[in-house]
Amino acid sequence: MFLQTQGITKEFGKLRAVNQVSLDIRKGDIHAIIGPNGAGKSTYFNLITGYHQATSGKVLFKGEEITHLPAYRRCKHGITRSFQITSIFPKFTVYESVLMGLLSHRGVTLSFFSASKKFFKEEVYRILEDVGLADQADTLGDSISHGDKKRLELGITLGTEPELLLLDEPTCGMSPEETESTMIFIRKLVEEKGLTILFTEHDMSVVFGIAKRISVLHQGTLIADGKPDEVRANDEVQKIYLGGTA
Amino acid sequence: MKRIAVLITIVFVLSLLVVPMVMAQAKPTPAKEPAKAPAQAKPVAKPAAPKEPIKLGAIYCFAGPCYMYSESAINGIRIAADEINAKGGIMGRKLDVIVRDTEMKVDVGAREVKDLILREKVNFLEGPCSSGVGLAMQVVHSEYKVIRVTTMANTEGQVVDKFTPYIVQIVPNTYMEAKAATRYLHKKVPTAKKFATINPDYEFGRREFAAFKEEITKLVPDAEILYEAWPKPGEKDFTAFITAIMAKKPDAVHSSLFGGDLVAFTKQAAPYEFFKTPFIALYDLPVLLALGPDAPEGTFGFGRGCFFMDPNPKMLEFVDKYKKVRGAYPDSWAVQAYDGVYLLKAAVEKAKTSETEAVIKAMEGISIDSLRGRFTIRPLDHMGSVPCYQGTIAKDPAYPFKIWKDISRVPGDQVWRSEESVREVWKKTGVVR
Amino acid sequence: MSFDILFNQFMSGIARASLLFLVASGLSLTFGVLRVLNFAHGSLYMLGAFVTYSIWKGLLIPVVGFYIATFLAALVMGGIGIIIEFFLLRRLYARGWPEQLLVTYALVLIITDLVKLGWGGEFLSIPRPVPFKGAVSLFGFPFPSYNFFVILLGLALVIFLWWLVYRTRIGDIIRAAAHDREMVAALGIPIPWLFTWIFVLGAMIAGLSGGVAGPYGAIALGMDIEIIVECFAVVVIGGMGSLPGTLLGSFIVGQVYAFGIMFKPELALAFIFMVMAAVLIIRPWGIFGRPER
Amino acid sequence: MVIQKMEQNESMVKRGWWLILLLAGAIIAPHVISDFYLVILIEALIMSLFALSFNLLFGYMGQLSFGQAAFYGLGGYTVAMLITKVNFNFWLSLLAGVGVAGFVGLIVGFFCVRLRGIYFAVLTLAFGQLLFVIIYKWHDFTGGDDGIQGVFPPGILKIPIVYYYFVLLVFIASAFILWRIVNSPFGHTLKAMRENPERTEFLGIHIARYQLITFVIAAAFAGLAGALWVPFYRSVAPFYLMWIKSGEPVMAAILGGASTFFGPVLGMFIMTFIHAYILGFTHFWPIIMGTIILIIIFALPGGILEFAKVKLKERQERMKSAKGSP
Repeated sequence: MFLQTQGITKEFGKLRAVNQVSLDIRKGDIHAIIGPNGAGKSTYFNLITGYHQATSGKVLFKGEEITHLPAYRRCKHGITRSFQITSIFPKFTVYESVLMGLLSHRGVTLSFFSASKKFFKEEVYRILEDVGLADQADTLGDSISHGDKKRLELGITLGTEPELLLLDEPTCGMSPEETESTMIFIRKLVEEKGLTILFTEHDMSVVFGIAKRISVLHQGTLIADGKPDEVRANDEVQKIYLGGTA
Repeated sequence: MKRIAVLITIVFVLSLLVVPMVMAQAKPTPAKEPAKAPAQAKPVAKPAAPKEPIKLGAIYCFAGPCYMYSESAINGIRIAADEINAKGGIMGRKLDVIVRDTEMKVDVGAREVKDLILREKVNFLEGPCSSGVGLAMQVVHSEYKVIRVTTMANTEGQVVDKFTPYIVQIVPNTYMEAKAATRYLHKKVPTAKKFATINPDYEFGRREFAAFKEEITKLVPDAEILYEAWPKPGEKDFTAFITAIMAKKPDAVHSSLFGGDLVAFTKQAAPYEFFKTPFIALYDLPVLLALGPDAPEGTFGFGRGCFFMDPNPKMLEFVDKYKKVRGAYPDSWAVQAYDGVYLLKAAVEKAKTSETEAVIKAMEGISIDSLRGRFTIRPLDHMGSVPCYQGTIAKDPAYPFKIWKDISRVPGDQVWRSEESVREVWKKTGVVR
Repeated sequence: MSFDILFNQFMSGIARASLLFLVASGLSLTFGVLRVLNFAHGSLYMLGAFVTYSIWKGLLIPVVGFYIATFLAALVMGGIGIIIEFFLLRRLYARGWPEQLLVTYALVLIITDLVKLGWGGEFLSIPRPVPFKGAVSLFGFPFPSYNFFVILLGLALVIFLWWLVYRTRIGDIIRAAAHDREMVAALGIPIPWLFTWIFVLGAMIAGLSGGVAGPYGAIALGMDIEIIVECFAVVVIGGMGSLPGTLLGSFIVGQVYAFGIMFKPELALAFIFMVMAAVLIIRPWGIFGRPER
Repeated sequence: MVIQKMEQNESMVKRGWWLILLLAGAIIAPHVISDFYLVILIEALIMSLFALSFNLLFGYMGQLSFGQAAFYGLGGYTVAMLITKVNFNFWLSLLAGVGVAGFVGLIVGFFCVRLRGIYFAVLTLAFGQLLFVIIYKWHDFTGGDDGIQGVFPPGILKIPIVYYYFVLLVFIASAFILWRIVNSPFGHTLKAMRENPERTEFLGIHIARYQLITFVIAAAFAGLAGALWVPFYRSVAPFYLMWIKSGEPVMAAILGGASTFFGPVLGMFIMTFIHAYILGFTHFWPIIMGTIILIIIFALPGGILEFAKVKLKERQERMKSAKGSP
């Protein structure tokens, strides 16, 4: 089993944000986690990436327990994420930002003397081409468009050559064309690189567009999990989501 | 980015080369006096012999508690220099005074001494105020073979432990001063057995304490020191120390607190009726002036010779001159700095040259009539047999501030360290003489 | 160690704590609300002491002269606070706090010299005002009545600041601004003017405590360097921007110093910084402070 | 791709050029300037090394430390005590100074790196003052308030010009090492942590560990600066560790431009020369220095070099748009 959460729970004081969620995510899947606001999607995400420590329950990655590992150690295992509010390096150039991911993943960040410019030039340019930012390699992070910033963050995470990529609302704030190209790009990542994608999204057309499996959270509990059409037909989901029968 | 970096570098390199060159050649205008000193009478333009002037580097500490003392010392030096120049200078050579500030910091002091020696080419030095800076400075000016007369920093370390031939001390050192003060305290309170002490925690305070301890055990064999308080210099809140001392109920208290620290201590101790216990500290003119009515009568003070401690005719004449120039009474710092200039004059005239080694030989054994009476420079360690003064604080109708009564003047040679014990210390500290 | 000796040392700790609280409360305002590491606060305290001395010497009104002088000095320092905040700090709120810190550092250099130029170097002293000249006997030990005056003044300031911060609309805004500056600005409250008033209030408190320090000890150059680091200790231990925190902080520092002097005099100062470091390590935002948002 | 490469080696030549000019200037300087200003030049070089080590934390790691003088002083004290008390070999005591400063930096850093921003600054201030008070009060071991005198370098190093070349050599070597570190993958990680600690952590970097390593490096180089200073002035005193001394590299970095590598060096040179120059005239140098700082902060935001960089970029944009180049 690729990634498994067993009865994972997270309490903030009395509020139980995530309640006993057990879920299996298969390798190579594009798995969407949806649910109305406050359903615990982000908290669930944070439990897997190590941003929060779980109150109880287990997280297993490739059979290994990573429940209490700090975020940077989980990244070494191949789990990385993008943030809802795009989180990039403002004063770094696009090139330097993607390079950072690679440096960390290839474990050279403790080399003190060789010039960082010499490292992984081809890999960085390949990633930049993948995310379509090759022409802006030398522009500063904070002076590119919002859509480009999203794709830059994607590029940065790809720098760590992850196996599991968690995307927090990847297309939020994107124009329809940008959303379309991001969806194609995600599909390409899975097919070419064998990545597994776990993402949350509000835009249902994106969810049903690319997701192979969908899980629905409501007030912290898992209420549905399966193929897109199974979930669409599930009346529980309809009740909480589409407000009774469509 | 590149072109601007180049521009910056060129400017930077140029400043590296040109600015100092310009500095080196252009004679900096003579150091401006501190803002308060009034304009001096223009010295009479006597056709001085073509010899160049003798330059005296007056290097004091214009920071923290030392600021005021340094100002007085500069005034003393200026009055002496103007008098000497009015009478044709030293052997016809005009006496130039260059003032520098150490900011009471060891490295700035050492650098300013280098500046005076290398750039201004001074023949002699006078100062500084703080003992720590004095010791550090001594290493530097001895290396450059320039004589320094110390009139304020009085740690015994200068003339004993770390003696170099390039030092002359005409302020009673910590050993002499504390010994004389202890004798006065003992004379006033012969029955006292249990003592407490409060000294500023640095070179000066530690040396005064050590000398007090040595002398009191000689005078009172079963004397006992119940509590040693070590406030940091510049301490402003002594309450905790006062209550800690009084808790021990000592018969008498010895202290080498001075200046702003002593003022704060006195005001905080008064309400605790601390001054019912016999107490001796450096109650000199500036402290008595600041305390005014708060100065505790009947308490003992020791000092180095301000006007009321030694009202001889030469001193009273100096008081009028000082009042005319400064509009105030001269304190011991002005008196000793003034004596320092005349000592240098006497030594240069005896040596017939301002060359260092000759002046050192002339200095050894020389005696002069100073504002504080006659004293001689001991050849062994260049220590002057300068008097130490003690007295009891009392009101005096003639002055708006309190001064001393039943003043005792202890000549230096009665209390300074004997030559044998100086040699003993030298064995330990490795001084070869 | 009999009880009354310990009690007396405790009271001397209280005396020191009350003066420290006076100075530190001003710093807690500027440091806590404006998040400005204000090194110049000590210099405003020193300047306040010298200004009080000059006004007191100028007026020479017998009994009440000292109190009027201190009050006027506080106003003068408020004026200086306006000048500093308006012309210097206000331009820097957009920029990082390191630049603000450097401006206050430059002010320390400037004010030290202004005092040297203005008052020369003598250490001055104001005699203790009439009703508080002597001492009051407490459990058989004399306790300087002036220390009571300082303690009373400290309490009065606590009540005033407590009323201002917790019982007035301005207080609510101050507390909100301490917590989340952008939010308050978003609500349309003219943040710049609020900050000016807070800085001015801090400067006035510094002036007042400077004036009060006159009779307590000596007024001399170097007062600023010596008190500012202890004030930082008080504010950090208590919790930045929290009034009860500053009160507790000054109590702790006062007592640590007093009993340090009694038992291990040479380490008394070190104890203060050890406590400061410990609090910062265990609970960075101080005992009563709140973690940054 | 190609254009990018070409631009790079052009800049190598350009940077190389002004470095050589700077080096030439530094080599001939002692024979041109007066003895006194040679002393100031040595001072400026040593303090620039101190400012560079400080800027590793402030400019590159993004954390302001207000206690670096403690390590600077410790380096100095180690050399002073080894030379005067046990007559230890001069070169080894320099290394010992660096070692002691680095080791104490490890202990202090362990606690400081878990804090950020103002808390980091205040904790370093607290530790700095703690070390100052310990050295100040430990009278029998460190000589207390008046410090230690008579710390002489061996043989010809006593001659200022020889000591100058020795300091110049050490400065160039250290600057080169720091430059390499800052441009190495480790330096890249450092800058990433400054830009966005959260993002960097999620790329697999243990923030506290990297900050601790940087803290130790900065402390070690500060110790080296102290170890170079003390033998030159033949003495050391406790106030070398005080917060006022810690403020000097902060001033230099912010004046010169903390976001550039050589900014703090330029800042420190300007401050040292102005301070020495003013002192020749009046002892009211603090008010002049304070005013200069205010002028630079308001007139040249971001420091001299940063301001120059920004101005240059604007001029380049204007030229590009004016020429209407593609």
